[in-house]
Amino acid sequence: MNQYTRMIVVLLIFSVLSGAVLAFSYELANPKIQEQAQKNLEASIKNVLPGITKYEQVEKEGLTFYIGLDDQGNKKGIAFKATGQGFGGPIEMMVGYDPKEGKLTGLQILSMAETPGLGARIQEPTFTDQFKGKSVNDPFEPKKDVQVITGATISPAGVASGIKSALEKVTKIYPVGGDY
Amino acid sequence: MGEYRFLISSSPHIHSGESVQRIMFSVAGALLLPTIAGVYFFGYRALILVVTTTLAAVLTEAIFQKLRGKPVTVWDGSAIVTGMLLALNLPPGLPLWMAVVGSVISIALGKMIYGGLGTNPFNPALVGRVFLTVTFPVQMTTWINPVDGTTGATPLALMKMQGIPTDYVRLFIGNVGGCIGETSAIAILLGGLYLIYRGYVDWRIPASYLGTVAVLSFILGGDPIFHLLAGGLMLGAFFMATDMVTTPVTKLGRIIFGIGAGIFVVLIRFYGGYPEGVSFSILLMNAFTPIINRLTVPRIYGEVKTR
Amino acid sequence: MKELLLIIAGSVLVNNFVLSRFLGECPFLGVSKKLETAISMGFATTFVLTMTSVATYFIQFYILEPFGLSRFLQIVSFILVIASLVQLVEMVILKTSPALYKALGIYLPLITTNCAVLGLALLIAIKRYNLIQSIAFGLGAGIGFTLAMALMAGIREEMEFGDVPEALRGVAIVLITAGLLSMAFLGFSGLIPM
Amino acid sequence: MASVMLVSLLSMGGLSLLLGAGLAYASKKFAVETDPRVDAINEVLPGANCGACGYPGCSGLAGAIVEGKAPVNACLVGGPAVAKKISEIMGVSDTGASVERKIARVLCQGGKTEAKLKAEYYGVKSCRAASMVNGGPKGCPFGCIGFGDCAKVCPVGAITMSENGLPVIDEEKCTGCGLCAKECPKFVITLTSVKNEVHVRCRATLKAKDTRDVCKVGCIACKQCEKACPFDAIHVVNNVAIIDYEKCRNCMKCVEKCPTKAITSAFAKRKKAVINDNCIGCTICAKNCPVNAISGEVKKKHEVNEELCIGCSICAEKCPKNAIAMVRGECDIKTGSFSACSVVK
Amino acid sequence: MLKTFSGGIHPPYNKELTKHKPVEKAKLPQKVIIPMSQHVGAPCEPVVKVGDYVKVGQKIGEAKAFVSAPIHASVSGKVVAVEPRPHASGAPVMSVVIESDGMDEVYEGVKPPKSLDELTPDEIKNLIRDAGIVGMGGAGFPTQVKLSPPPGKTIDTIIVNGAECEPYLTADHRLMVERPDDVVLGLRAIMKATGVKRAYIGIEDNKPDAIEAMKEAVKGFNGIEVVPLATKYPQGGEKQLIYAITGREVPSGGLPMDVHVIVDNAGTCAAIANVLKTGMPLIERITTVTGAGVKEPKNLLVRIGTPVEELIEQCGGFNGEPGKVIMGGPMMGISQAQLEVPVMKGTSGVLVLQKSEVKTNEPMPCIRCARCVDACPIRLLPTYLGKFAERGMWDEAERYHALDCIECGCCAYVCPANIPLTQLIRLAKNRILASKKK
Amino acid sequence: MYQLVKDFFNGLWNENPTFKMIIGMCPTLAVTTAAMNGIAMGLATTFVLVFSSLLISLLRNFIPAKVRIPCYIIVIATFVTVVDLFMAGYFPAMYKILGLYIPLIVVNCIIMARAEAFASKVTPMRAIADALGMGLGFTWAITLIGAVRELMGSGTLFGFPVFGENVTRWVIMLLPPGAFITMGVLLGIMNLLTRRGVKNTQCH
Ligand SMILES: Cc1cc2nc3c(=O)[nH]c(=O)nc-3n(C[C@H](O)[C@H](O)[C@H](O)COP(=O)(O)O)c2cc1C
Ligand SMILES: Cc1cc2nc3c(=O)[nH]c(=O)nc-3n(C[C@H](O)[C@H](O)[C@H](O)COP(=O)(O)O)c2cc1C
Ligand SMILES: Cc1cc2nc3c(=O)[nH]c(=O)nc-3n(C[C@H](O)[C@H](O)[C@H](O)COP(=O)(O)O)c2cc1C
Ligand SMILES: Cc1cc2nc3c(=O)[nH]c(=O)nc-3n(C[C@H](O)[C@H](O)[C@H](O)CO)c2cc1C
Ligand code: SF4
Ligand code: SF4
Ligand code: SF4
Ligand code: SF4
Ligand code: FES
Repeated sequence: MNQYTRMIVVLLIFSVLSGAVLAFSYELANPKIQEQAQKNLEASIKNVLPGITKYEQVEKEGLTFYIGLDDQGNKKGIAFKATGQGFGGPIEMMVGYDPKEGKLTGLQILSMAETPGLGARIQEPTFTDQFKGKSVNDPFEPKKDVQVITGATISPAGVASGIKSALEKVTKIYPVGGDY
Repeated sequence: MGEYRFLISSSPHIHSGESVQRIMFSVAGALLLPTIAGVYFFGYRALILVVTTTLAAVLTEAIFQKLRGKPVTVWDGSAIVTGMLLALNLPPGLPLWMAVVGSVISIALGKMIYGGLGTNPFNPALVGRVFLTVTFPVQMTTWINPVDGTTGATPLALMKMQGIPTDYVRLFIGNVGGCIGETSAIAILLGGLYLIYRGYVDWRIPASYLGTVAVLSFILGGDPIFHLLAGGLMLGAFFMATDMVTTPVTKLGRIIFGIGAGIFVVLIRFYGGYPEGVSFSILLMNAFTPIINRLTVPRIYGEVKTR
Repeated sequence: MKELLLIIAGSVLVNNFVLSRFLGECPFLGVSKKLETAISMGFATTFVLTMTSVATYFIQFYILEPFGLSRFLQIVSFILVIASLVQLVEMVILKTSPALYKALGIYLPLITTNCAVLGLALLIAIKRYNLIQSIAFGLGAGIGFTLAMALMAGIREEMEFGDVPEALRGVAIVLITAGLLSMAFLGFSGLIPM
Repeated sequence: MASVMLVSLLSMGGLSLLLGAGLAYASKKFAVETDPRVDAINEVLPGANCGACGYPGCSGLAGAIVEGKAPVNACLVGGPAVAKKISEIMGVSDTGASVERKIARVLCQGGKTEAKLKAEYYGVKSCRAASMVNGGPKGCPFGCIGFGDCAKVCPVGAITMSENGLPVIDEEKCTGCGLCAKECPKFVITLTSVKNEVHVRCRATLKAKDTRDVCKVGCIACKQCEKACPFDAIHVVNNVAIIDYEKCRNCMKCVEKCPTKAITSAFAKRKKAVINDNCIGCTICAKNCPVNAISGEVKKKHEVNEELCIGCSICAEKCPKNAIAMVRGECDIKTGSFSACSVVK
Repeated sequence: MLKTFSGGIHPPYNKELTKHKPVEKAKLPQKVIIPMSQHVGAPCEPVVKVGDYVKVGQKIGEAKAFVSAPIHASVSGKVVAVEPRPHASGAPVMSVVIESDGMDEVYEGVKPPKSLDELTPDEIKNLIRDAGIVGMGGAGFPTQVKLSPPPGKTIDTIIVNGAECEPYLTADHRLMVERPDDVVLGLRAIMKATGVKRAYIGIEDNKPDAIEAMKEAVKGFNGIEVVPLATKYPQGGEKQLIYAITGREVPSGGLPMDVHVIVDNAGTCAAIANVLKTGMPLIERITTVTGAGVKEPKNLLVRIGTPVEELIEQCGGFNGEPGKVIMGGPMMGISQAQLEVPVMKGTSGVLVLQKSEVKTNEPMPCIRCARCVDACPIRLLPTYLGKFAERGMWDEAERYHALDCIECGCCAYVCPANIPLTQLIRLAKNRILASKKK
Repeated sequence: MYQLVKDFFNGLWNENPTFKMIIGMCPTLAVTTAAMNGIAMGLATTFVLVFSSLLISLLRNFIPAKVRIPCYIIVIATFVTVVDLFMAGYFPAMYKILGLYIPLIVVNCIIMARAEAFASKVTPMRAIADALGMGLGFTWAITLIGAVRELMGSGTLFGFPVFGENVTRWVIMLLPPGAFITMGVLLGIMNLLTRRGVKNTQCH
C-alpha cells in the first residue's frame, strides 16, 4: 500500500469506527436524555402550578402552553415560558398563570447567567415567591411592586419585564376571567 | 594637599535635589484637601476610614518586605498615597474590615508582587477599590447622604436609573452622596492644580481625560458639566490617572491615555451596567500603557529613516 | 449592521474569550512573553477562528442537523474539520509564502488544539447564528483574543524590570495579572445585552 | 436505530475520506524541504502544542532548537526524557572529554583588606561601569574592582564574591566557558588548564614601588621566583612574573619564595614521590631529582626525603620500572601505604 | 522667543563665582606633565628623551596619523621622564615630564606667519595642524581635520560655540569679553580655510557683556552674525546648537558636516588667532578654577601640563573639606582621584565641590515619572535605556538608540530616584560598541 | 509493577498537569466555582484520558505518523462524546454546570500531551497507570481550586455551609478574576512547597 492510501484508509477506519461507537452510545443515552428533559419540564410546570398532577401541551399562535390539570381533570392554570434580559444574558423562566383569577401562580427560573451571589439570587424562593398571587394587571416595576435584590437591580428588572411582556401576549390569548 | 580621598563618580556631578519621597509626600499633602472635604461632609467616620486604610497599606508593605527579607522602604511615602487614595475611593459607611481587605489587596496584589514601587502595571489603589466593588457590591454601593446621614443614591446613579440631575453648585462644593474623596470638586481641583504647578502631575492627562469625557457626553446627549463634576472623575483625572508608575512615559502617550480613559468612562456610564466607570477606565488604560509606550517612542533628534 | 457590531464588541469587551469565557488560556499564558509574538499569534488565531466559524456553520446547519447527527457527531466532526483545515492552510502558506509562514504559519498547529476554536464552533451551534453573524462572532472572538494577548504581552515585557518574588515567577504572576486584567474588563459587564 | 447508524457511518466515512484525501493531496503537492532534525525533534516532542515553552507550538520549538535559539530542555511537558532524546538528535552531549578541561582563574588577590583605594566610588555597581570612571576606585589600575560582573554573567553560578570583595571560583562547577573572562573589564580572569596549580595572581605592570604603594600582595618584580624555579618556567616580564605553563611542573618552589605571596598554590595538595618495591636501585631518579630529595645505594631500594621533595614528578617519569608514584595529601610515605590518598598519574 | 531646542534643564549656573574676574596669567609651573594623548584620535609619539633640553613651543610629540595633532613643550627645561603618568581618564598615559628652568625660553622655530590675507586655505590648515590645535570645547577633535571635509561634503555655515552652557565655567565667557577680536580673527581664518561665507556666533543670553563685545567685534565683517540663545543646558551641545541656530538636525550617527556645518569653540578660534599673530602653537589655555571648594575662584591662563594641584594652590588652596575634584564642568566633567593630573588642551575648568555638597544618595526604584524623558535633548527614553543597561539587555538598548545619547547628564540630573542614568547609558554604549567591533 | 506505581504517582505530584506542567487551564479556571464541579470535571477527564490512552497505546504500531494527530483526535473526541452523552442522560444537574467544557475536554492539552508523549510509546498497562495518575492529579488539583473558590465565594464546601448563613461572601471568587487569582496564588504556594522540597533533597 502506498503511504497516502494507507493514511486515508487508517483515517477512514478510525472515523467509521468512531461513528459506529457514537451512534450506538447515542441510541443508549438518548432516551435517558429525553426523559430527563421531560422530567425537568414537568417538574417546573408542577412547581409553578401548585396542585396539579398532569398537564396538556397546547400550541397557540406560535406559543406553547401547558395547561395544568388536577386529579379530577379540572383545569388549574396555564404555564408558559418567558424570557427576560438580565445582567449577564437572557433569563429563561416558567410562569404559572391562573386566568380565572387573573393572577400568577408561580415562577421558576429555568436558566440564566447572572452573577453568582448577586443577580443569581433571583432563583431563590425569597425572590420568586413574591410573584405568587400577583395580579397580571400590576405594573411590574422594580422597587415599586417588585422587590429587588440589594446591589443587583438589573436582574430582577429583567425578570419583571420578561414576565410583563410575555403576559401582554398571553392575556390576549387567554384573557382574564375567560375560559381555556 | 594630597591627603584627601576624593569621591569619583560618573557625570553629572550635580543633581536637581528632587526625590521620590518629596514627590510622594507632596501628593499626600495635596490629598489632604479632598480628605478634609470628605471629613467635613461625612464626619469622623470618614477620617477613621482614611487612617485605617493608610495604616493598613503601610503595614502590609512593611510586612511583605520583611517576609521577603528585603529592606523596608515604607518611608518613600508611596504606600501612604495608595492608602489615602483607596479610602478616598470608598463609601464612607464601608465596614472597616473591608477597607483593610482593600488595603491589603492594593498593596499585596496591586504592587508588591510585582516587586514594589515603580514596577506595578496597575494602579494599586484602584486594584483595591475595584476588588472591593466586585467582591462586596452591596456594601460598596451603599451611599450615605451628607445632608441627613441617611443612605441614598449617588448623583450618577440617580441620573442613570431615574434620569434625575443634581445641581452643579452642590456637585462643585460636594455635599452629595458618594465616595469620601470624590464629593468636592473644588477641593480636588485645588489639590490637583497645586501638583501641576509643582510639576508632579502632567497636565496632559487630566486635560485630555476631562476633555474627552466632556466632548463625548455632549455628543451623546448628556450634560457635559454634570458628567465632569459627578462621580469620581475629578479625583481620578487629577490623582489616579496621573500616577506616573502606571501611565505612559511619553507626552503623546499621556494624551492617548487620557483620551482612552475618557472613552471608556463614557462607554460605561452611558451604556454599561455600572453607573460609574472611572476606576475601570483607568485600570483598563493601565493595561494599555506598555503598548502605548511602545508605540509612541518619540522620533529622536536626527533620526534617520531606515528602509 | 448594528447587530453585527454588537456581536463583535460583545465578544471583544464583554465576553472576551480569554478573560471572561476561559477559552484559549494555554496560548494566552504561554505565548504572551513578547509583544510581537503575541500579536502574530493573535492574528493567526483570528484567521483560524473566522475560518472555523464558516466551516462549522455549514457542517452544523447543512450536514449535522438535517441528518439528526448533531447530538453525537458534533464534536468529532468539528474537531476533525478544524484540524484538517488548519493543517491544509499551514501547508499552503508554507509553500506559497515563506514570509507569511514565518509570521503566522508557525502558530497554526498550536491553534488546532486550542479550546477557543472548538469553543467557538460549539457556541455558534448553540447560539444558532446565521452565516454573517457567525463570521462576526469568529472575528470578534479573534480580536478579543488578540487584544488580551497583546495587553498581557505588553505588561509581561515591563514585568521583566520588576523584582517579582521567586515563588510567583513564571506562570503564577501571569495568572494573577490576568486576574487583575479580567477584573478591569468586568467594567464592561452589562455593557451590551448578549 | 439502523438508520441512525447508517447515516452516521456514511457521513463520518465521507468526511474522513474527503479530508484524508485532501490532506494527502496537499502534503504531496505542497511538500517542503525542511531540516531533517526539525522533523526528528518534532517526532520526539509531545505534540501537545500547548505553547508552555513560549514558542508557538511544538514545531516552533523544534525550529528554535535546531537554530540554537532554545535549549534542548525547553519542553516542560516532555520533561527530562524528551530533553535527552533531543540532545541526542542535536548531537550535544557532555562527552567532550578529549579536550583538556580549562577553568577560570582569578589573577588578583587585592581585596578590600590588601589593596588601597585611590578614591571613593559612587555610581552603578558594576565593574565595567566603575572602570569607566577614572579606571575605578582601586589604587591599582590592574586590580579587581570587585562588583562581581563576572559572578553575574556566569551561567552555572560558579563564581561567588568573597567577603573581601574578590571572586571565588568553584572549580567543580566551572565549565570553562570563558564568559567571565570576557566580561571582566580589568582582564583579571583567565582560563588555564585544570592541571596548572601554581598561579601568579597579579597582573600589575607598575614599578615595584608603585605596586607596593597600592597593594600588599602585588608582584613587585623581585625575581626571587625566577631564581627559585628549577625548570626555568617563571620570568619577570614588564614588572610582573609570568609562568610558562609548558615548563611549569607545579613544584611550588616559587610560591615558597615569593615575598608578597603574589604566587599561590594549594600547598596541602602538593604531591610527593613515593617509591615502592619495584625499585631496582638504578639511581636514575636520584640523578634527575632537581632538589636532591632521593637517596639510596645502587641496586638498593631508593628513598624520598619527604621534606625536600617538591612533587615535580620528574623521577616518576624517568623511572624505567614504574616504581615511583606521585601522591597527594598527607600520608605515610615511609611505609608506602597511601590507600587513603589519591595517586596522581 | 530666543532660539533653543527641545528638552534640556535649568541647573543652577553658579557663574557669579568667576564671571567678572579677568583672566589672570598663572604662575609658571615647576614641572609640567604633558600627556601624549590629549585629543580624539591616535596618540602622539614622544620625540624627546629623558635628559633632553626643550624650549617653549618645541614639538615633543609627533602626530603620525591623520586624525591626530602634534604636542609641544609648554615650558623650557629638561625632560625628566617619558613614562605613563596619571591622566584625567584614570588610566596611566604615556607622558613627557619637563622640569621648568624658569627661563621660559621660546623655541627658535616659533615665528609669526604671513598675514591672514596672504595665506592660502591650505597654508592655514597646515598652520593649524602644526600648532597642534584641537577642539577646546571638551571633546578635543583635531581642528584641522574638521576643516578638511572629505570630497563630496560641502560646508556652508560655521558656528562658533560661545554658549558655555555648563554651570560654573566662565573661560569662554571671559575670553569673549576680553579678546573678542581674537575670536573673530580665528573665525575668519576658519572661514577662509573652508571658503565659507556665513558664520554665526551663538552665545547664551546670560552673558550679555559677551554678546555686546562680540557684536562690536564682528562689525565690519560680512556674513558673521552674533546669535543670542536661550539659557538652557545643554545649549552648547553641538547638535542642540546647530538645531537652535540653523533648524537643521544632524542625522543619527552623523557629523555636523552632514548638514553642512562646522562647529568650533570660541577658545579654539582664539587659539588659531594666536598662531596667526605669534606663530606660537597651542601651549596654554584659559581654565576656570572654581567651586565652593576653592578659596578664591579664578580664570587662569594656564600652561598645558600644569598639575591641577598647582592651580588649586594658586587659588588659595581648598576651602573646607573637598569632596570632589572635577576636570570640566559639573554636568560632563570627569571626577579625579589624584591631584597630579595635568591640565590638557580641552580642560576648560577645574571644579572643586565641598564634601557637604557631594550627595551620594542610594538610588531608589524608577517611578517612571518621565522627567528624564522630558529632559533628554535627544528625545531618548533614558528610563528604558537605564533598565536595559541594568539587565544587560544591550540589543534592546541599541534598538532604543542608546548610541545617540550625548551623555549630557540631563536625565540623571532630574531623576528623583537618583538613578545614575547617564552612567548606565554610557555602560550600554560601551557594550554595544564592543560587540560591534567583534 | 514498581514502574506502574511510579507512572501513576508521577501525575499526582511530580508532573502534576495543573500545578507543574500548567496545561489544561481552560477547564481548570472555568468550572472551579465549586469543589464538586472539580471532582466531576476531573473524573470525566480521567475517564477520557484512561480510555484514549489505552486505545492509542494498543494501536500505537498501526497508526501511520502522518495521520497520527487526526487519529488521536478522533479517538479522544469519541470518548468525550460518550461522556457528554451519558452525563447529559444520567447527571443532568452537573451537566448543566459543566456545559460547554465537557466537549472541550477534546482540546484539553493534557490528553493530547499524554497521548503523544506517553501512550503512543509504552505498553497499555503503563499507559493506563500514567493516564490514571494524570487524571487524578488533575482532579485533585481542580477540586482544591474549586474548594477554595467555593469556600470564599459561597461560604460552603461541597455545598455544605461552613461559615453559617450570614457571612459576607466574596463574590469575586466566583467570577473570572477570582479564578485567575486563586490559581495564581495556589501556584505560588505550590512553588514554595516544591522549592523547599528541593532544598531538603539537596541536603541529603
Ligand atoms: C461583578 C459584578 C456583577 C454584577 N452582577 C449583577 C447581576 O448579576 N445582576 C444585577 O442586577 N446586578 C449586578 N451587578 C450590579 C450592577 O452592576 C449594578 O451596580 C446594580 O444593578 C445597581 O443596583 P442598585 O441600584 O441596587 O445598586 C453586578 C456588579 C458587579 C460588580
Ligand atoms: C490644565 C492645563 C492645560 C494646559 N494646556 C496647555 C496647552 O493646551 N498648551 C500648552 O502649550 N500649554 C498648556 N498648559 C501649560 C503647561 O503647563 C506648560 O506650560 C507646558 O506644558 C510646558 O511644555 P513642555 O512640557 O513641552 O515643556 C496647560 C496647563 C494646564 C494646567
Ligand atoms: C552636552 C554637551 C554640552 C556641551 N557644551 C558645550 C559648551 O557649552 N561650549 C562648547 O564650546 N562646547 C560644548 N560642547 C562641545 C560641543 O558639542 C562641540 O564639541 C564643540 O563646540 C566643538 O567645538 P571644538 O571642536 O572647538 O571644541 C558640549 C557638548 C555636549 C555633548
Ligand atoms: C501624581 C501621583 C499620583 C499617584 N496616584 C496614585 C494612585 O492613584 N494610586 C496609588 O495606589 N498610588 C498612587 N501614587 C503613588 C505611587 O505612585 C503608587 O503607589 C505606585 O503605583 C506604587 O508603585 C501616586 C503618586 C503620584 C506621584
Ligand atoms: S574579576 Fe573582574 S569582573 Fe570579576 S569582580 Fe573583579 S573586576 Fe569585576
Ligand atoms: S563564567 Fe564560565 S569560565 Fe567563568 S567561572 Fe563561570 S563557568 Fe567558569
Ligand atoms: S527620571 Fe528617574 S524615576 Fe523618573 S522615569 Fe526617569 S529614571 Fe525613572
Ligand atoms: S545623557 Fe543621554 S539619555 Fe540622558 S538626557 Fe543626555 S542625551 Fe538623553
Ligand atoms: S485548555 Fe489549553 S487552550 Fe484551553
